[in-house]
Amino acid sequence: MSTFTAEDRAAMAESVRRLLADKGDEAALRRAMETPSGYDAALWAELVELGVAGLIIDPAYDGLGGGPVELELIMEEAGAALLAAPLFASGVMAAALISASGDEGAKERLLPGLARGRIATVALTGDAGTWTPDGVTVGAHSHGARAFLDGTASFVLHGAAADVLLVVARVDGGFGIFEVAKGTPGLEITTLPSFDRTLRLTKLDFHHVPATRLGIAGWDAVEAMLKIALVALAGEQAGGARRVLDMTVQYAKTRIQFGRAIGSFQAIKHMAADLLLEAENATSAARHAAQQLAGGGEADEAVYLAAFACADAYSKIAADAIQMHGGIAFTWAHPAHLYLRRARADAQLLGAPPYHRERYLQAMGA
Amino acid sequence: MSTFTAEDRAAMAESVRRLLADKGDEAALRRAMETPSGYDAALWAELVELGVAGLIIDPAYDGLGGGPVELELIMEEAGAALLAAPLFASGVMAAALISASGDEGAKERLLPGLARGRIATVALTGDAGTWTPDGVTVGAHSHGARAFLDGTASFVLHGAAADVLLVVARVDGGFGIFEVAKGTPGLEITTLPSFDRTLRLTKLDFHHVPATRLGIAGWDAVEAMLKIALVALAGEQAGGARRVLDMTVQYAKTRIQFGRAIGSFQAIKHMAADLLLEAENATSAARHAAQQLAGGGEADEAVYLAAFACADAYSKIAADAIQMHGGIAFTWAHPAHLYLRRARADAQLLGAPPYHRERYLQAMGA
Amino acid sequence: MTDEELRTEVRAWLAANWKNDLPARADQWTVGPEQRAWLAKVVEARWAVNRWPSEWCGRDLSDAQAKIIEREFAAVKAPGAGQDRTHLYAITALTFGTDVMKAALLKGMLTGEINMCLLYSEPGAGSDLAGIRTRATRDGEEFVVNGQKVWTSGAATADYGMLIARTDWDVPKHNGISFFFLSMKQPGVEVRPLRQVTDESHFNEVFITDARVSADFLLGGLNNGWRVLQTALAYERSVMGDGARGPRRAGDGAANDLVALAREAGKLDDPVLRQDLAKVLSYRRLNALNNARAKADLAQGTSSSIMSLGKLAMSRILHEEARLRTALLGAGSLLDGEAFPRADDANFLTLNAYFTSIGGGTDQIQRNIIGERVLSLPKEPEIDRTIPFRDVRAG
Amino acid sequence: MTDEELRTEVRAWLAANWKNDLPARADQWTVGPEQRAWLAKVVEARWAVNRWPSEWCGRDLSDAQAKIIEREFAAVKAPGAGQDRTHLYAITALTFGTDVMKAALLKGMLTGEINMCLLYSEPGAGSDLAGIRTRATRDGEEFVVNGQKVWTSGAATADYGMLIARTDWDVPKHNGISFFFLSMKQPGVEVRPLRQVTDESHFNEVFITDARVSADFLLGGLNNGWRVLQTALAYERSVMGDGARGPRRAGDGAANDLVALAREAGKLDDPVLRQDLAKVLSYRRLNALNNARAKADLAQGTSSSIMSLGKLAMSRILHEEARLRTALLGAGSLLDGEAFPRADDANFLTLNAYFTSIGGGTDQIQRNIIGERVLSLPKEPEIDRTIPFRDVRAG
Repeated sequence: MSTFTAEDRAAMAESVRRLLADKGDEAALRRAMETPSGYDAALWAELVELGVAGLIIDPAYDGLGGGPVELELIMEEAGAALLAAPLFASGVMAAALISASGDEGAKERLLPGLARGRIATVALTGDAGTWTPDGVTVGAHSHGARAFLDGTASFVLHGAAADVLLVVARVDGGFGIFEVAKGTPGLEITTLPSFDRTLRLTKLDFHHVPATRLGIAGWDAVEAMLKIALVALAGEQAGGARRVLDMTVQYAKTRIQFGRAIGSFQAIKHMAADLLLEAENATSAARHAAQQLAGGGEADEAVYLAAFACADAYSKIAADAIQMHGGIAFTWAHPAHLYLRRARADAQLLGAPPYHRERYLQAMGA
Repeated sequence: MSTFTAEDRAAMAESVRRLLADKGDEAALRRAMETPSGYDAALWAELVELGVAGLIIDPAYDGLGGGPVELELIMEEAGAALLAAPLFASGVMAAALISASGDEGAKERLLPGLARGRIATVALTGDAGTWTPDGVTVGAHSHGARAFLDGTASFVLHGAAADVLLVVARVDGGFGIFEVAKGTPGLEITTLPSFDRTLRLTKLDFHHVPATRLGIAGWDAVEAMLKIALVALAGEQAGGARRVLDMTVQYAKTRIQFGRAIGSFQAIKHMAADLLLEAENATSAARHAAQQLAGGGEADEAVYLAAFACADAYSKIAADAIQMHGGIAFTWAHPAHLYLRRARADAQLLGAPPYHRERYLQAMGA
Repeated sequence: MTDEELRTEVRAWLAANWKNDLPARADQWTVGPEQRAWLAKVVEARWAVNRWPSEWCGRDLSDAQAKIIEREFAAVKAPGAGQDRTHLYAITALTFGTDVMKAALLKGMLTGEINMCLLYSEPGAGSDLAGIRTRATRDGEEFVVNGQKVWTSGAATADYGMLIARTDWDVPKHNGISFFFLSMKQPGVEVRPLRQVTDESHFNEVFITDARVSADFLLGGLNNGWRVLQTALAYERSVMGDGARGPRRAGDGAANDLVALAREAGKLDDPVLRQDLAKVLSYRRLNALNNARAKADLAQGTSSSIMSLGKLAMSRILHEEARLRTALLGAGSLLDGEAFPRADDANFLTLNAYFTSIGGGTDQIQRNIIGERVLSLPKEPEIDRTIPFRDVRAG
Repeated sequence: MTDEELRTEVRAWLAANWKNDLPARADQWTVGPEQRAWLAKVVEARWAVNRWPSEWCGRDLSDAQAKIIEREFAAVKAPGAGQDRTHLYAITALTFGTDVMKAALLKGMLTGEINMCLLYSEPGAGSDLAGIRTRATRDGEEFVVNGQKVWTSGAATADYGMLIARTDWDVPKHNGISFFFLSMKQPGVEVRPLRQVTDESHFNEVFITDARVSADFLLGGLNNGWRVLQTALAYERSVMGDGARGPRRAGDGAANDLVALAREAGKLDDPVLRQDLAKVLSYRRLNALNNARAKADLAQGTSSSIMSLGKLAMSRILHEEARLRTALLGAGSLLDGEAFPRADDANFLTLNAYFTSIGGGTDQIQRNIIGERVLSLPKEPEIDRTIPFRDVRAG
């Protein structure tokens, strides 16, 4: 259980907000996204300094011991600033998967490093990009006392930058989680061109790659990781949606056409009102999912609701934001399209809205 | 083939429009819908006089020999005026089904009467209301030289008023069309309460009802009837959509709030613009389907497109029309809800939009 | 008096007087004789309006002490306390009424002897409420009222109506309106039920012809009615929860009900309808989450901006739910009435959803309010705001 | 000359001169030397602008006779005829230009020697084109121009630009604008490519600093530019078809392409996506049917009201098609670039759809136009229409 107080949470969010405003602004983001790694190592170091990389890692392993509620709040800030960094890949997905693995040795071996900013990532789905058991196209088999991986994983975030790869693979009719170090022979890493240029997606080809299995963890651990990752993603979406809406409303107050601020026209004003409802929905859904997951009870319904509600809200708000800006947002130099690209990416990572809607119904027994 | 010229068509549409404006206005409609039969016999007689009841009946059987193009045009007028009459049941569905049956004796026996205003209707679907082979829940079996019907047909238009019932029934693993006269023993007719109070829906229960099969016609004839009926319905929807939009635009020009016509506000103006596009779409789709069907070639794609495009357009326009009127349209006395009720009914009769979308894709090989 | 003494006193009084045997109310507009008798007791014992001055049935208590009393009443399910927070009409009367009027009406309102209604909207003044054309003309110590009001609930049983009427036509529209308590029980007031699109009649038209109202029953002073109205509307918003009705039968369990409907209709495994089902269920859930978050965020009281968002959300919920119900029923939605309750629910909701999307400010007006009050977007130029009302276009 | 004689003459000329061997044009903004040589021949032989007076390269022919010539050119695929219907710039010059200007430029425009561009929009004047702030100040027989234009296609290769600039700041905004042909090949004109959201650069910004234009190159008279512009825009609408681009690769066969994409993606049997597929295909089909019906209804020429509807329809088509392509690809839409052409198509369309929904009048402006011009709904009060432009708010 998280020991954060409301004040702790607010203070941490405020620190991250200030840091990102200071060193993670649009100009910094555009510089970072043009580099091979896709992120600013100095900014990442400062985030690590604030504890963000180990936010959900147990204090026993040098983390802050935060839970879904703290994570969601920080991800709102990251989403608002379109943070390009391995936070989601390493600090969320990898940290959550290792923590859920139940392998004490692996936790001791890996988590303190992650908390200090070492980068790990999770390879889960194949080319189908479904983040479901069906989608896994890496297989593990034993050869004497060792395990070896063969197959393909795709849509792996920051695969090229990661020191440690956590690979979900089929084994003995089920699934296992395997640790593979960077540079292991037989592992081929290809960076994929991404529409959201602030993301770094890679494809991993495994040719008889030696790997270490994490305990006996199987799909349950993956599912646990996916839930906290979905909450984090929902937070990022809620934060991004809010920020791009704020930008748009601000523009509508200052842009004059026909002698009036365009926000005085109902066409713009009414779009803004509808989008505010979407933004509030997203924030409510993300925070509620975090609370439910933190509560330790049955959180599926809340998590899947957040997954599709936040994706839909962010996609709609980012798309309408360009329309409301008009021509200025049709230029590369304007930030609105960066939000649209991120919204569109976030709506596919870990599964698309129709899939989450299906699971939402199933979670409520329908 | 229809021998109507463009002038003939325009003149006929004009006659029907005038008659309906004169004797089928809102007050007349409201009177008619409160009567048991649901229609004004005197108005029906005048429509028959104009030839509308026999519009698509071959001149050899005292009809006007019109085709889908003429029918669609007249149905636009009927839809605009929310005509409550057995035109669709008798003049379209029954006339088309008898014509498609290939049974010369039946045509000679029945069609001249229909052209003169005698009322027939078609019983096709059971309680599921699908208007598909699956939905038929009446079965025919032979007893000596005679056929007998058992089972249920529902959503039958004007079943209580009809002199002749044309019943689609399962027979020998296929389907047949059977003629049953009003009052035949074993036939039980129940009038169903209808949300669109200008409709008369009935349920027919058959208990060993003697019936006459029309030739050897099977589902092909039903399908041919359904296509022309869908075109007629599309015309009704396009006409209704156009009229309720016109009413709404007119109101928006004259209703003053905040010292301005409400149509000067973008909220209303932009809704009207969007709805105009929907209305134009509906008109184009309905007329195109009529032309394709009249052309005698492969019309499925055009017919199914019209079926869902007109249903969706009419439903949206009628629904938004109430919103645009505001409080006045929340009263029983205002006609807007009559259009919404009709739009909602038309969107279910002969199948709902999702079904037609499916068939549209299938028609284009997808 | 300490909190403990107060609690003891009210508990003792309730123990001695409250039998918890009131019959259910016949409808929401009238109060039956048993209720009136009880309320009279509550008012007599000064439990009804504890924050008010003793001069007007109150006890001059602090909010904290008043809440102690309300909690004790609530604990035993006794009605009648806390009317200083909930009785819209009495609050308005207390705040803006003359002493003559308060003496005549206040107690009766609290005891339910006097029933009230609202005479605000007019056929020509819906979205633009300040455009009212009902006129009140001074005639000695009285005003003579002529005009037509609409969308009035409870007019048939009301004794008085809170009326806005125009008293000056030569000033801009907001500046020439006055606020009255008009007696409904006089010859010049004719109430006609208004048949709604749903074929119900919950509202009335009220035709006012040379009706009279004493100048003592003018609230807040001459031509100050717009300000009185704004205050009364704010009370109303803070008092009334979301009154949106779902289907006639579905009650509160809308989620379960929709799933049950889908199952009954054999559509629970239709992938297309499942997507729609998830969307509609999510709209309702998200609105509940928004409301919960807003309540948690706000230390005290309610914010009209949140209410505005909730109302817009509710419009979408109801219209989309109506569409889903229709789609689930398919051709079954063609039917209607008691014999086809599922169809009747879908049909009723299809029409009654407009009660929310039009009534109490259309969705379009709500979007203006959200845009301007919540997002601080600039207002549109208002061409009729500064000119004499006499010169404003009507239609 | 009879129709037959004319037909014989043009056929003979084409037979003698047209080799049908022109290379393809490098891009849409420039005309290569082979094309120019051919166009020069056409102009010389007076086939380019047959309806125009003989004084200006024409033959004073009726529309019917001009069409005979155009049909003959079309029959052998020879370009260059009918420029009196299609050459926006030349038509504008002929209609509004001074004789000096026409003598200097007309022939060169027709032969492709002189390339043109449009200098209309400004960063501060998008939806509100009459709000331009580029100024042209009289200086003897010339005007001195300062300002910034944007969204200019072909500016880098253009010799002249059709420019609107403000020449009077003390009258209402529509009354102080003048229309010029500005030479782009002068020191005060700087063209910078504008990087679009799609990472292409089809447009430019044009910075104008003390550029000069002769008073002879003023069209339609001083301060009459708004009227000239309206005429030029109407020509433009009637000349240009719908220029909306679909995905980079899909070309015209959009329906087949969407179905093929669904099949490739293994989603052609997904019932939810099939519904969306049918909707998107229907939007495109319905728009085509509307256009066909409009053409059949109209005896002659085109109507801008139909164009307005078509543009609004096209916005929906493109945005919805982009969404469908994204949904069909699922996570595959995260990828991009030449190696992932299906993703690249979906991504490009997602962004480029705004070219239609924003460019040439946003959807919001189009809805105003449809509401006002087609449905005759009243205009909004325009607060800046009658005041001196100097006093109009900008931002």
